[in-house]
Amino acid sequence: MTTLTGALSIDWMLLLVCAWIVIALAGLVAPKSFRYASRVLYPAGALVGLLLALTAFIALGGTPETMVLPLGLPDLPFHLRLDSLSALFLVLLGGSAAGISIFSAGYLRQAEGALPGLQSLQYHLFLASMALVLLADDAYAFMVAWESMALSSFFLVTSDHRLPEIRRAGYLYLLIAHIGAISILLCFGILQGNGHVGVAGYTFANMRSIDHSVFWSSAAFGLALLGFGAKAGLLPLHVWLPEAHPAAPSPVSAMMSGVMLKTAIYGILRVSFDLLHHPLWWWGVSVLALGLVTALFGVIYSAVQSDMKRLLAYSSIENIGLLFVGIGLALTFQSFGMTGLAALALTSVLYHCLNHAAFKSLLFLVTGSVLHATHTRSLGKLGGLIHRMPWVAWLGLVGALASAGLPPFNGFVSEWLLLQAFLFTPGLPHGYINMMVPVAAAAVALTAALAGYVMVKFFAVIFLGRPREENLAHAQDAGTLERIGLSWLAALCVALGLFPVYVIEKLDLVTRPLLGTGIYGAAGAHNWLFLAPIDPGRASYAPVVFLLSIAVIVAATMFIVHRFWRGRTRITGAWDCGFPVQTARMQDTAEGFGQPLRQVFEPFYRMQRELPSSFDKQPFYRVVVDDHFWYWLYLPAARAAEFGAKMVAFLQRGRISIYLMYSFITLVVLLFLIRG
Amino acid sequence: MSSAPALVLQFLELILALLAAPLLTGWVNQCRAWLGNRSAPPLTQFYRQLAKLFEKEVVLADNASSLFRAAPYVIFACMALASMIVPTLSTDLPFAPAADAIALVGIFALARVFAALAGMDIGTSFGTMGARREMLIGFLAEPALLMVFFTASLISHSTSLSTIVETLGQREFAIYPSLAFAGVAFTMVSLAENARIPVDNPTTHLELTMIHEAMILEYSGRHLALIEWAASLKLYAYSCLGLALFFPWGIPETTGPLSMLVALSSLVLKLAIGGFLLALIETLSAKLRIFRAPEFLGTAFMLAVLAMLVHQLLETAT
Amino acid sequence: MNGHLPLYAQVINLLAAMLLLLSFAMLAQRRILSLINLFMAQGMVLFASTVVVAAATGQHHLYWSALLTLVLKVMLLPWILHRLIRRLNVKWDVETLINIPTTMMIGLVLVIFSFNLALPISALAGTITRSTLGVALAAVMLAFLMMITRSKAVPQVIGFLAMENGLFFAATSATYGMPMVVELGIALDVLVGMVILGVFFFQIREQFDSLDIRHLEQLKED
Amino acid sequence: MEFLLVLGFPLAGGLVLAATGHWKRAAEINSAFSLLTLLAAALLTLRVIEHGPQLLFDEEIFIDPLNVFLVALTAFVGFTTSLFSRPYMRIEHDHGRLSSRRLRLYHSMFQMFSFTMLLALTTNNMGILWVSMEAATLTTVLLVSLYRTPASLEAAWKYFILCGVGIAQALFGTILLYFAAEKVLGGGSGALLWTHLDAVKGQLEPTVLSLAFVFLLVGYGTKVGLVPLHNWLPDAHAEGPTPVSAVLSGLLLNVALYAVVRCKVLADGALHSNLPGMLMMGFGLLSVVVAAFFLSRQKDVKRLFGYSSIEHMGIITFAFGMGGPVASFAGLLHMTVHSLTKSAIFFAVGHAAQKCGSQAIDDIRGLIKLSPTVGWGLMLGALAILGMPPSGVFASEFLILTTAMKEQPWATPILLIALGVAFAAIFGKVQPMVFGEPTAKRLPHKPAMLPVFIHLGLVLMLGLWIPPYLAEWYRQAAKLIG
Repeated sequence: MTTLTGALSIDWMLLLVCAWIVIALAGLVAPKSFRYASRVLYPAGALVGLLLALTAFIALGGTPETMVLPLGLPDLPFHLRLDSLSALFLVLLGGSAAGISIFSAGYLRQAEGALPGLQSLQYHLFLASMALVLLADDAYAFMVAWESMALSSFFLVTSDHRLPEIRRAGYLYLLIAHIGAISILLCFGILQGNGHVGVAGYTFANMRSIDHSVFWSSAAFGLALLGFGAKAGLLPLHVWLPEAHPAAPSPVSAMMSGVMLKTAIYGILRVSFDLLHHPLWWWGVSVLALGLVTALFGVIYSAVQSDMKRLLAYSSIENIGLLFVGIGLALTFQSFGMTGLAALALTSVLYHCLNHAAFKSLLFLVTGSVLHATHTRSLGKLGGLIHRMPWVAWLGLVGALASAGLPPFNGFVSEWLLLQAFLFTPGLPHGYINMMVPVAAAAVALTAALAGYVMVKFFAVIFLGRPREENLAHAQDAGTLERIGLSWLAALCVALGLFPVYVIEKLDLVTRPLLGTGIYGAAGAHNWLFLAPIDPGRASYAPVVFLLSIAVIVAATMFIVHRFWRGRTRITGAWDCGFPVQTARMQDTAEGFGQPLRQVFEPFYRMQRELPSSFDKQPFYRVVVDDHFWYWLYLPAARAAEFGAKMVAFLQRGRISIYLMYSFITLVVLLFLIRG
Repeated sequence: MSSAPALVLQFLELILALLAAPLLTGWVNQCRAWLGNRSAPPLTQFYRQLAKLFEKEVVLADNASSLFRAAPYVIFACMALASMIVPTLSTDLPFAPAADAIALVGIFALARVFAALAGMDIGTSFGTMGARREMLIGFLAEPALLMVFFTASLISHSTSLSTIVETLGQREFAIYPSLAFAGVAFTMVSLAENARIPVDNPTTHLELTMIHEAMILEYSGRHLALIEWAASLKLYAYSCLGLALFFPWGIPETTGPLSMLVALSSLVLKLAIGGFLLALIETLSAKLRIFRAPEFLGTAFMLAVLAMLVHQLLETAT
Repeated sequence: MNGHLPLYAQVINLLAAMLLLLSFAMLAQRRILSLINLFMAQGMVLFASTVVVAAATGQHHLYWSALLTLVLKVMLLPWILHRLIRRLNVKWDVETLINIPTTMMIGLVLVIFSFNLALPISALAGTITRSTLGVALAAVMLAFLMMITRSKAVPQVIGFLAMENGLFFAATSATYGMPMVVELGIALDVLVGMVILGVFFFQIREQFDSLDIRHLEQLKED
Repeated sequence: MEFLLVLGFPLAGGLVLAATGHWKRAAEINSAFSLLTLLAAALLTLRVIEHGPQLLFDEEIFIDPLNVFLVALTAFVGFTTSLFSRPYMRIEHDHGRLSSRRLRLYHSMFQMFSFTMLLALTTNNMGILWVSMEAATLTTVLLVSLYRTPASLEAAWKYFILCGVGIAQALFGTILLYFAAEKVLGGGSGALLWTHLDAVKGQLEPTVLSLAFVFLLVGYGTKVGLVPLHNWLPDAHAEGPTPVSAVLSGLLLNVALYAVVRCKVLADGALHSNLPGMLMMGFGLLSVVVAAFFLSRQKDVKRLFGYSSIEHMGIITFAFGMGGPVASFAGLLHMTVHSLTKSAIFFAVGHAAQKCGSQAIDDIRGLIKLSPTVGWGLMLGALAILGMPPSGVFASEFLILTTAMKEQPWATPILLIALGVAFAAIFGKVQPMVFGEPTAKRLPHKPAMLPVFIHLGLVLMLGLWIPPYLAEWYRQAAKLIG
């Protein structure tokens, strides 16, 4: 079972997690010292992250290794297990953590929010708990790690708790996370089966061994979907996400959006593919539908945001939606026994997890640097930063293109795989699903295209054009450590984009144990250069060739152009169309750029607009775009709770005779009951 | 990889595309002039234009970033690559596997994004307006195009263009209602994508209506030349694509000089007809208000999806 | 049923009936002084019944508890109560939240309910005094009802003590008395409770200058 | 003889402090007695660990796995509370809210209270159990009314009447129990010994026992604070001095629940139906839901946590009602961690209220600035009581919920909603108290936060590692409860 290297890797893993915990506690040594945190703790954390990623990478595809800790409940000590699935997500965690930690080492500033030592404590506990979530092999360990993750991230989100809206965001976040956690817990309650084994039934090993009835497995799946969906930001449980991400310090937002959301994906995969055996087709279809709605919702809303971090948060919702679409497809395929296609869909999901982790953390870190340079999150006050902060800008461009799903960057590959998976659905033996497929595919395509729109808005409004405010003139580019972090993530984006075959070879190690098959056989057999999931005749994509040919053509054109026409260039002011007064405020604002979408998708938004009349001395325009779900779901729920509270208040009107009457009636009623 | 002659052929196709594209644009303009009872410019007008532009000096706004300078080259490269991938003379292209239909859409998107970014780089209100409108059209046209490809690839069980064209071309003639839908959708998309009436007007510089032109307003000299050339390449690529998808006959997969001649002639013929039809459409229809454009493209999108549905309904049985 | 019962059993049944009657009387009683007297009378009945049971069954510790009853419930508590109302000079009549007839009706229903509740149990009682359990239960219930209906502190407390009486009656006549320890404990608790209540009355009075517990309705969920 | 000490020290303490309670060093004496009690309890625990269950004083005293840890817990929390009350009451005294006569009453009653609880826990005689419960009520009545404010008097009065009546029901239940027992065991004091009853519970008359159980449940349930018998609880918690609130919800509720459980064991044995379980589950669920909804309307912080005690008692009752090894285990664990956490919270709340000079939630703001230790103590305590891991509360709730999902699926949606509402309410009120900008000005005195962090530390430990013998007790007790 445990080969030498195998035995090593989980021990290493545990060691590294403990290292994170130690670093966390080390923060308490000098909680006020900011140099200590930024020069010692965070770099150390980054190093650990790197090692973690390496260890997990080695463990990828090895035989699953288990371990039991002397902690936990009496009959239920913490079980840890390192299999390919968790290894992959650990790679993701370690890789992003390395970049983000090193970035935060440079990012950390004096006198921002909580004490630096305390913040590092919470940050590293956050990392450690995420790692434990991925390693846990019994319900209790999983839940403990899961909730600790929520808790530590909550404290990070509210680290600048003086602002009420940040407190509100944290509150919303923790509340939804808690409700989700309870439903996950109930899901485990079902999965543990009839529990003749007592507490020992909570181990995943036991859960795997049990076959549930259709009803109970569906119930378990539903609860899991609810719980993990709440963490992932699946509709309609997404409202915390656009609140919490802007509230958190940027590295934390990067960590949450890049990695924490993926732990939810990990959870749903773990439950639906590992613990539950026989998915039903309608699970897949419902997940697919939910995912589509989420994706469209996310991208449509992110297009109209004017706060750069909210924009990214909504785009995270979109990506989560796409991930769930993939999961839904995989489930559907598997329920019809088409493991090959299920493998294709699942591969696209895993691939997209990696991609999103890379580019979304990159983008959030970019917003962090911009925030520090300009002290504003509002897109309306930015612009032209490419001249002031070229590093951030160009690295950000990589992230933006990747996030827009453009070749040859990584975002495109997973999108491509997903669409391929769609193209092969007609094989399904179920008419209605086949009818649904085109619509679904169309929605996915639309989402991808809109993502491009969003990313153009994001990048162009922040970095291009002319500065919309004077103070932007003395914005500083990111420091060295920050650059290292950003470059690391950008490099990941490019690498993931350029060598899909290699990545898929690794992903196969994950899909094979889960589904019994993988797509590498077809994908790689053709050629390491060409990615062909089914067979090269049907579909293929070669990013390297792609990039090379573009590069060659660009180079050739440049050469020719400069060779044959002496490239004279005159630098002058921009052409003002005969309109002399051109101020920076005349550029499109973020709102302006989103305006076409606001028109096209009007019914999707809840908008209040204040339009200036033509006689205004100081014309004023304001638009507020709200989330329908807030008014459809959350406020009613709150009102219902309020109503319930008002009702129960009648129990406590202060009159003692009434109280006595209560107990009297209770007594009489009970006596009646037992006589029956 | 494929054989040496195939590589040569690939190169030939590129050269052909580079040369033929301006001609196609010229031809369309000629037809439009004729149809509009104007005296037509010569067929080679576009070459002269390019030459002149290359000669001119570049007038660069003082706050232009390096992205602004790089964009034309990238766009041009994208279009060149696209026209390399689309099977025109032969389906046995060594570069074809590099990018299938989906990737092709990706290429167009990449070009569009760079154009839009460049448009917003200077920070004049025109550039940003153009970029915004371009993206607006793009985000509707792109999925529609994708859906068209999907229909085709559902028929041919493949997304690689060569395979699609082969299957479509080699099969005995049969009526595919789905393809009909897809064809209409494709036409609408390509009108929009190539900045043609009724969505955009390549010849206007009227502030309120222009889209593509507004976006590239700041470009001049060789940059402008590259962009114009890229635009014509795009038109060429789209036309070839449409022909390859919906009138695939005459594209051989063997590479012999004779079959080349056949292919070339048939291509020229088809392009001529296509160009004329395009001119016809442009002349007969009026430019839409900018906010009608989404509806136009939405229709295209719907048609494309409908095409897939029709395929599911009627043709999966066969 | 009384025909072929031994004398003392009949006596006990008689006393039980009296107890029930007294409870009803207390429920109906408006004047606070006579309420106390009724309570004293109840104590007497209790004492008597305990003695009879003790005599009948020769359980000697029952004599002790009878004595305890006499001292506590016939002498001490009434005395304390009398002093209290004199010291606090509460002369007013007892106001009830529900009017008396209704209360009586409810009380009647309660008695019936508790009787047939106790029926199966007393059927299998080892003791000769079968039906007393039902009576005791009824007494407890009636006392409870009285506590609910009274709006002043003192009557409420008397109701509380009456409930204690009912329990005590159940303990003695139905089960020939609890173990001595327990009874002592109970008695002690009652006494201490009384004392504390005495203290309380003064506190409440000096805070609200009235013993009307309707003043004690400030703590609530608004 | 450890046991004598366990009961003797608090009794002696009560008497001594009745004389000396107004001295300057009275608080220290109080703590000293509590410490001695704790040590005695520790010795007793060790003895039980070595020799197993104990029957003492011709079986009047019985110490088994079900109550030994409660004894230890009671002694421990009693001690920490005395530590906390030392500075707290001094400050109250300095603020002139308490005369030294009252302090004397407070100290002596504090000791008497722990005596009565320990007696109730250790006695084997259901009658004595009742007596000591009643005594506990009387002592706490005096403690609750300590301030002699109108509000405190009202609270104490309601407490007295409601619990007195409730306890009376319990007495009737006890009598019925005896009534049923004497036919099997014959009369005499043997018939009320729990061990004897437990031995013959199979032969006890079901009809009588069911009646008895109802009365006992209503009676002791009133002291547990089960809805709808709970009305005294929030008032008493809010108006009494904070140390009293801490022991009330930390210990007294436990003791009452312990009494209920003892009765349930007998009833279960006699009745061959699941009636007691069903009743307890019903009460538990009702309490959880109603308390959860109450929480969201609270304006007074101590009242808030009073209701949260009702909620948790409901959870525990539900767990015992479900029965089975896992659920009962969880219930016992939850009793332990709840009393630790809740008392810790009350300590923190007490300091907070003193710092801000008010118990109103709206007046308490930005504690974390005002006094970081208090702030963090309150925040962590609240999170722990809300079942955030890795606190022990989470461990027990985890077991209870998962078991419920298995045994009583119908109950889980209700629990889900109730827990969600409770979380929203409590956390929504605690967060602004701890975070944000303070309104009050710093007060000079430094809080005694040591007990808080000891408690929270223990709770954390119980979430991650339960000492083997404790676990063993839980298991045996769970087996006993069934």
